[in-house]
Amino acid sequence: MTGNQLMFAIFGMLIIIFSILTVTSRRILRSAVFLLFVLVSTAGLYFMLNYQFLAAVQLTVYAGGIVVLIIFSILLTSHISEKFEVVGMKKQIFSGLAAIAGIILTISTILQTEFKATEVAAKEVDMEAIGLSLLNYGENGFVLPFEVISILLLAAMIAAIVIAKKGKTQKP
Amino acid sequence: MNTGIPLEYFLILASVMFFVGIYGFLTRRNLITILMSVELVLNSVNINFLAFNKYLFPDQFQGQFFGLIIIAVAAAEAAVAIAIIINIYRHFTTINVEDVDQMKF
Amino acid sequence: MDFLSLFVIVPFLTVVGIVFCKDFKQVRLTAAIGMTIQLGLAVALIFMYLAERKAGNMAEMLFMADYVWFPSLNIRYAIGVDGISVAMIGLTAVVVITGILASWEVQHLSREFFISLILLATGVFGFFITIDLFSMFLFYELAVIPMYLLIGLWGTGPKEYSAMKLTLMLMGGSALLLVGIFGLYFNSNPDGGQLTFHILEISKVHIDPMAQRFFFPFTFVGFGVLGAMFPLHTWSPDGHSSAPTAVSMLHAGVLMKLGGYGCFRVAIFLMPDAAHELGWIFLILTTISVVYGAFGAIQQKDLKYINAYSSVSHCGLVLFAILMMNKTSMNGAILQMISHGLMTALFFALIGMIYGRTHTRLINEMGGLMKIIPFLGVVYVIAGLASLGLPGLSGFVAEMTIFIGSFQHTDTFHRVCTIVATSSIVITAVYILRVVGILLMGPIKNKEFENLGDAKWFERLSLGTLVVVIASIGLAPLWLSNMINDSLVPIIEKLTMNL
Amino acid sequence: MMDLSISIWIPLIPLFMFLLIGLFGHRFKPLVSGVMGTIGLGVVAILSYTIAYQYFFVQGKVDGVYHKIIAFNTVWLNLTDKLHIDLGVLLDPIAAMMLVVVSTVSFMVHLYSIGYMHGEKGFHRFFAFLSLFSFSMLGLVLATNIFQMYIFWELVGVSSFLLIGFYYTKPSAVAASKKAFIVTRFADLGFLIGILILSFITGTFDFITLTDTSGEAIRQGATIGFLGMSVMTWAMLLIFMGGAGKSAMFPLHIWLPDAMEGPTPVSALIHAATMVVAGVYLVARMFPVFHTSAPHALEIIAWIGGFTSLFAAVIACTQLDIKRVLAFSTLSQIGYMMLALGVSGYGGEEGLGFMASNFHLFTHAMFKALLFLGAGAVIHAVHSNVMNEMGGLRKYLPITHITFLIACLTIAGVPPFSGFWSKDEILVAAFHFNKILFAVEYAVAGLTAFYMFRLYFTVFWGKDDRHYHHTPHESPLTMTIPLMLLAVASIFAGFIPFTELVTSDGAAFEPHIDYMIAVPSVLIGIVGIIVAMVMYRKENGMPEKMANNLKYLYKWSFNKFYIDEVYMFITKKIIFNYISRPVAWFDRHIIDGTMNGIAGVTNLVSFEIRGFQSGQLQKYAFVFVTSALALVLAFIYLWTN
Repeated sequence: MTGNQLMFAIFGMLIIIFSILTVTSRRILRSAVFLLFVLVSTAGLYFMLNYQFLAAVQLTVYAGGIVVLIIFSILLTSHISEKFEVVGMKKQIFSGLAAIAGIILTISTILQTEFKATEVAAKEVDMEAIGLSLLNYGENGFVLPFEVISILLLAAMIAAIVIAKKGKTQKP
Repeated sequence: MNTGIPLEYFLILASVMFFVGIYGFLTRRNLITILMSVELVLNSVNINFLAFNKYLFPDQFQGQFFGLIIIAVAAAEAAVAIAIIINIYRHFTTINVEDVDQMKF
Repeated sequence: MDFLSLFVIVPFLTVVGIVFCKDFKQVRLTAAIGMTIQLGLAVALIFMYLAERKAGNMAEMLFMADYVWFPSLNIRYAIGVDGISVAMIGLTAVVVITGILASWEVQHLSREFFISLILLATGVFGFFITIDLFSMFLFYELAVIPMYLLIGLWGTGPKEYSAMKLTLMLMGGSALLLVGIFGLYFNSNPDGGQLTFHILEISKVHIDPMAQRFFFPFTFVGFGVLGAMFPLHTWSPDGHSSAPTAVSMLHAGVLMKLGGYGCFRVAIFLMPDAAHELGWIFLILTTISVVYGAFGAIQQKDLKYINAYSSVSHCGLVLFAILMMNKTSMNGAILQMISHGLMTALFFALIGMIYGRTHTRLINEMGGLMKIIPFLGVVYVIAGLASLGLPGLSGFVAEMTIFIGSFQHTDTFHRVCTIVATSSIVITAVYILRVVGILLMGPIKNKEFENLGDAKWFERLSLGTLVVVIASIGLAPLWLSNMINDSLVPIIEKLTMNL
Repeated sequence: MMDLSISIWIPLIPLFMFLLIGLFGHRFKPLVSGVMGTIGLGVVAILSYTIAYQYFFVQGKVDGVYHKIIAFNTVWLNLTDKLHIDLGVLLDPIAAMMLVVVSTVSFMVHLYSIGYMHGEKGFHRFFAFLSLFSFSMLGLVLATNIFQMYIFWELVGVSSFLLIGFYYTKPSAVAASKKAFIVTRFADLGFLIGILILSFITGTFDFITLTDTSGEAIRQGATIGFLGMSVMTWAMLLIFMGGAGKSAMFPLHIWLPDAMEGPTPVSALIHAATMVVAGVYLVARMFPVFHTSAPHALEIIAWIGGFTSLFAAVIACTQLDIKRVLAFSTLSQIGYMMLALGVSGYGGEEGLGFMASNFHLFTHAMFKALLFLGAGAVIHAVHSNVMNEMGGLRKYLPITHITFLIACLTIAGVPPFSGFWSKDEILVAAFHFNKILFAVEYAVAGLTAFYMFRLYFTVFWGKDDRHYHHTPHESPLTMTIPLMLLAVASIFAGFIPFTELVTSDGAAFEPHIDYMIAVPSVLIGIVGIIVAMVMYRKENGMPEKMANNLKYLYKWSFNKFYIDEVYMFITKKIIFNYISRPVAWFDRHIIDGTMNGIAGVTNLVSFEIRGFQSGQLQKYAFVFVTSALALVLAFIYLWTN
C-alpha cells in the first residue's frame, strides 16, 4: 500500500464516517461540526489530486464560510442542548432502502463502465492559468460562467437580505 | 499521478457520500440539518467533477471550473436558504420541516 | 399589409390604447372608436368583396395571404375570405359595437372588462379570417378564454359556477376538436409529402374514408359543443344567465356561431364522406335540439334562461341545416347564424337593460312594463317577432330557406326530420308570446317599477342598430343570400364529388 | 290601356303609412295620424277601384275568358335552382274582387275609427297597426305565388295579434291575442308543411304554374299514397289547415270569439270582413289544384264548412255578448263559403259553388262589417258589450238602428238584399252535391235569421224603459257615414253580376234562380225572424222557458260546447305540464346532472388522491428520489439493451 493509497483510505474513511454521523447525530451542533470534518477531508482529497487552488477554496468558502453560516443560523433558531427525537422506524427503513438501492445502482454502473483517459499531456494547473482562463473570452475561456456566477452571487446576496429582513406584515 | 488509486474509488466514495446526503435529506426533520445534507450532496458531486478532470481530461479546466462554480452556487444557496429558514422560523417559530406543510391540497 | 389582417390588428391596437387610458370614460370611448373602425372595415370588406366578385374574380377565397410562422409543422397564418366569412365578419362587427354600447356604463374594472371583451372579439375575427386549421384553433381559444374572466368577474348570480362550467365544457369541446384537427393534419397528404393545416389544400385531397369516419365525430362534436348541440348544451343556460349583458350578446350572438361555422367549414367541408355516412346520427341530435330547446324554454321563469333555451333551439337549426348538405339548406344555415346572432344579441341587450332597471329577471315579478318603458317594450316585441319568424325580419328568411332547402332532400328520413323541426315555429311562438304577455302587457305588477326611465341614447343606438340590420336583412335578403350562394358553389361541388 | 304595374302601390301606400305613423306618430297630434291613415287608405281604395275596373272591363278579358295577369314581379329570395320566392302582383277575378272588398272595408273602418277611437290612448298606434294590417292583407290578396301568400299570411296574423292585444293592459285582451296568434300559428304550421310538400312535388311556388289545369305541375304526386290518400291530397289538406286556422273553421275556431277583445273596428275589419276570409280566398286561389288533384280534400272541406256553419249558428243563439254573437255568425257564414267551395266543380256552370262562395264572401264582407260597425256604435253609446244591459235603443240611435236592421235583413237572406242572392247560390250548389249538407245549410239559414233578430230585438226593442247612466246618443258623422255607405253596399251588392265576373275558369255563365230552393229558404228565414220577434220584441218569460226546456242543449251551446276547455286541457295540462315541465326537469337534472356528475366525479377523485400533495417536503423528495432511481434503472436496463 503506497502512501497515496493510505492517504486515500484515511480520507475516504473519514468522509464516510463523518457523513453518516452528520445525518444521524441527534445534536444539531455536533452535526455541523461533523459536516465541517467531512468538508475538510474533502479538501484533503483535492490536495491529493494536486488541485491546490480548489482545495484552498474548499477550505475557505465551504469549511470556513458556509459552516460558520450554518452554525450561526443554528444558534439563531435552536437550543444547543436540545436533542432531536428519534426518527421514525418506517421513515428510516424506507429512506435507507432508497439510499442503499441508489448506492448499489450507482456502484454497479460505475464498475461496468470503462473510462478512457485522453492521450494528451496534462496541463500545468497553477493559479495564473486558472486566473487567465477564468477571464478569457476566447476558446477555453470561462468568462461567461464567471459573469453568470457573479450575478448569481449578487442576486443571492440581495435575496438573502430581502428575505431575512423583518417584514411589516409578518405575523405567525 | 495518483498511481494505485483507480478512478472508480473516487467515484464510489462520492456516490456513497451522495446517498448518505440523500438519506439525511429524507430523514432529518430540522431544516438546517436538511441543508447540511444538501451540502453533502453538492460536495460529493464536486469530488466527481474533479476526479473526472484529473483522470480523464487532464489537459482541460472544465472540471475545476465546475467545481468552483458549484462551490459558489453552494455558498449562494446556503445564504438564501438560511435567510428563508430564518424567515420560516419567525413565521412558524419552528424549523421542523414536518410542521411547515401549508403548501398542500 | 394585407387588408384582412387589419381585422386582428385594429382590436389589438384598441386593447393597447385602452391600457393607456386614464379613466373609464376614456376607456369606453377608445373601445367604441376602435370597434366603430372595425365596423367600418367590415362594411368596406363587404363592398370590396362584392366588387371583386363583380369584376369576375371567381377564386374560392379572396384577399388571401399566407405566412409560415412555425415551419417545422408547417403551421401558417393563412387568411382569406369567401362570402360566408364576409357575412360572419359583418355580423361580428355589428354585434361587437352594439355590445360595447350596451355595456356603456360598466364602471367596475372597466379597463379590464373592455380589454377582455375586445380580446374576445379579436379571437372571433381571427377565427373567421383564417383558413389554417391550427391558427383557427388558436383564435378559437383566444375567444373562449376571456369568456371565463368576463363571466367570473362581471357576472351575476352563481357566476363562478357558470363560468367554470362554460369554460370547462368548451375546453372539453376544443380538446376533441384538437384531436380532429390533428387527424386532418396527419392525413392531409396521403402520398407522403408535406403535411398541411391549410383548409383549401386539405380540401383538394381526398382523405382516407376510414380516417374520415374516425375524425369526423371528433370535429363535429368539438364544434357542436360550442353550437350548443344536444346533449352538450347545458353550459348555455347557466353561462348566459350569469354573463354580463355584452358578454351574453357576444357569446350567443357570435361565439356560438363559431361552432356552426366550424362544423360547416371544417367537419363537413373537409370530411364529406363521413358527413354523408354519419350525418344521420347528428341529424337526430340536432332535430332533438331544435324541438327540445323550444320546449325547454316554455316553462322557464328567468328571461335569460328562456333566451338561452331558445338559442339552443335556433342554433340546433343551424347545425341541422348544415347536415342536410345541400346548397339551399346550407345557405339557410348561414343566414340563420347571422339572423340568430343579431336577434339574440338584441334580446340579451334588452334583457340586460331591463335587468339594469328592475334588478330582477324573473318574469313573474314583472308585468306591464310596456307602459313604463315603451321603447324597450316595443323593441322587445320586435325581437320576439323576429325570433318567431315574422316575415320582414331576418328570422323568417333564414328559417324558410332552411325548411325549404331541407325538404328538398331526396331521402325520406331527412324530410321527416324537417317536418319535426318545422314544428318548432309553433313552440317558439308559444314561449315568445308567453314572455311578451307576462312581461310587457297586462297591468303593472310592481309599484316600484312605475318610475323607471326609458332607454338612454346609447341604449337606443345599440338597439336601433340591431333592429335596422335585422329588418334590412329581412326585407331585402337577396344580395346576402346570393353572396352566400356563390361561395357555396365550390363547397357543394366538393360535397357531391365523391358520392 | 293603363299600366297595371301601378297596382304595386296598393300595398305599398299602407306600408309607408305604417312606417310613418309608427315611427313618428307620437310627435303628431293624434288626429293627424288618423287622418293620414284614412287618406292613405282612401287613395288605396280609389286605386283599387281603378285597377278592378281596368281588369274587369278593359284589360282582363281575352276571348271572353278572364286571364291571370302578372302586373309586377320581382325576385325576393333565391332558394334552389327551381324554387324562388317572388314578390309581385297577380291580378285575376278573385284578386280584383278582394282588392275591392279589402280596400273598401278598410277605408270605412279607418274613417269609422277616427270617431270610435277618439280620445283613446295609443290612437296613433292603432292607426299604425291598421295600416300594417291593410298592407299585409292587400299583399296577401295580390300574391303571385303561394310563398308570398304565406309571408303576408304571417303578417296579417301578427297585425291581428297586435290589434287584438291593443288594450294591452287588459289581461283578457292579452290572453285573447296570444290565443289567436298561437292557434293560427299552429294552423300555419300545417300550411307551411303543405307548401313544403307541394313545392317538393311540383317544384314551383307560382300560382299560375300551379293552377294551370293543362299544365304539368297539377298532375304531380297524384299516385303516391300515404295513409290511403295521395300525397297531393295531404299537401292540399295541410294547406287547407292553414286556411282553416285563419278562417276559424272547426276545430280551430276557438280564437275568433275571444278575438272580440280587440277594439270593435278591428273586429269589423279583421275578424269579420277580410282576414278571416283569407282561408276561403286561399282555397279559391288553389281551387284548380284541389279540384284536379285532391278531390277528397275538397270533400273534407265541404263537410268541415257545413259542420262549422251549423255548430257556430247553434252557439250564436245563446251568447249574450253582442260581439260574440256576431263572431259566431261570422264563423257560420264562413262555413257557408267553405262549403260552397267544397261542393263546387270546375268550369262553367259546374263551378257554381266557386262563384257562390266568392259572391257570398263579397256580400258578407259588406254586411258583416256593417253589423260590427253598428255594434260598435251601440257599444260606444252604451259602454257595454252585454245584450242584457241594452234595450230600446232605436229611439236614441236612429241611424244605427236603420243600418243595423238592413244588415240583419241581409244576413237573414231576405230578398232583395244582397245576402239573399249569394246564399241562394250556395244552397243551389249544395243541393246538387249532397242532400244532407243541403238540409244542414237550410237549417242554418233559419237559425241565422233567428239569432240575428234575437240580437236586433234585444238591443233595439226589448225593455223600452231601460234606464241608462248616460243617455245614449247617436255617434258622430265619421262613424255614421261608413254605416250608411256600407248599408247601401249591402243592399245593392247582390245585383253585381258575379256569374260574369268571378268564375272558376274565368268564363261567364248564365245565372238562374231555382225557385224550388229560393222560396223555402226565404220562408225559413222569415220564420226565424218571426220567432225571434215573438220571443224578444217585448220582454216576456219565453226565452227563459225555452232555455229550461232545452236545458242541456242550451247549456252546451252557451258554453260553446266546451271546446275551449278541451283546448285548455291540451295546452295547459298536456303541453305545459306533461311535456314542457318534464323537459325542463330532464334538462336540469338528467342532462345537466350528467355534466355536473362528471365534474363531481373528477372532484371526488381529486379529493381522494390529494393526500399525495401532503405538503411534507420529505415525502415529495422520497417520491422524487425513488422515481429518479426507477427511471435510471429503466433507462439503463431497458433502453440501452
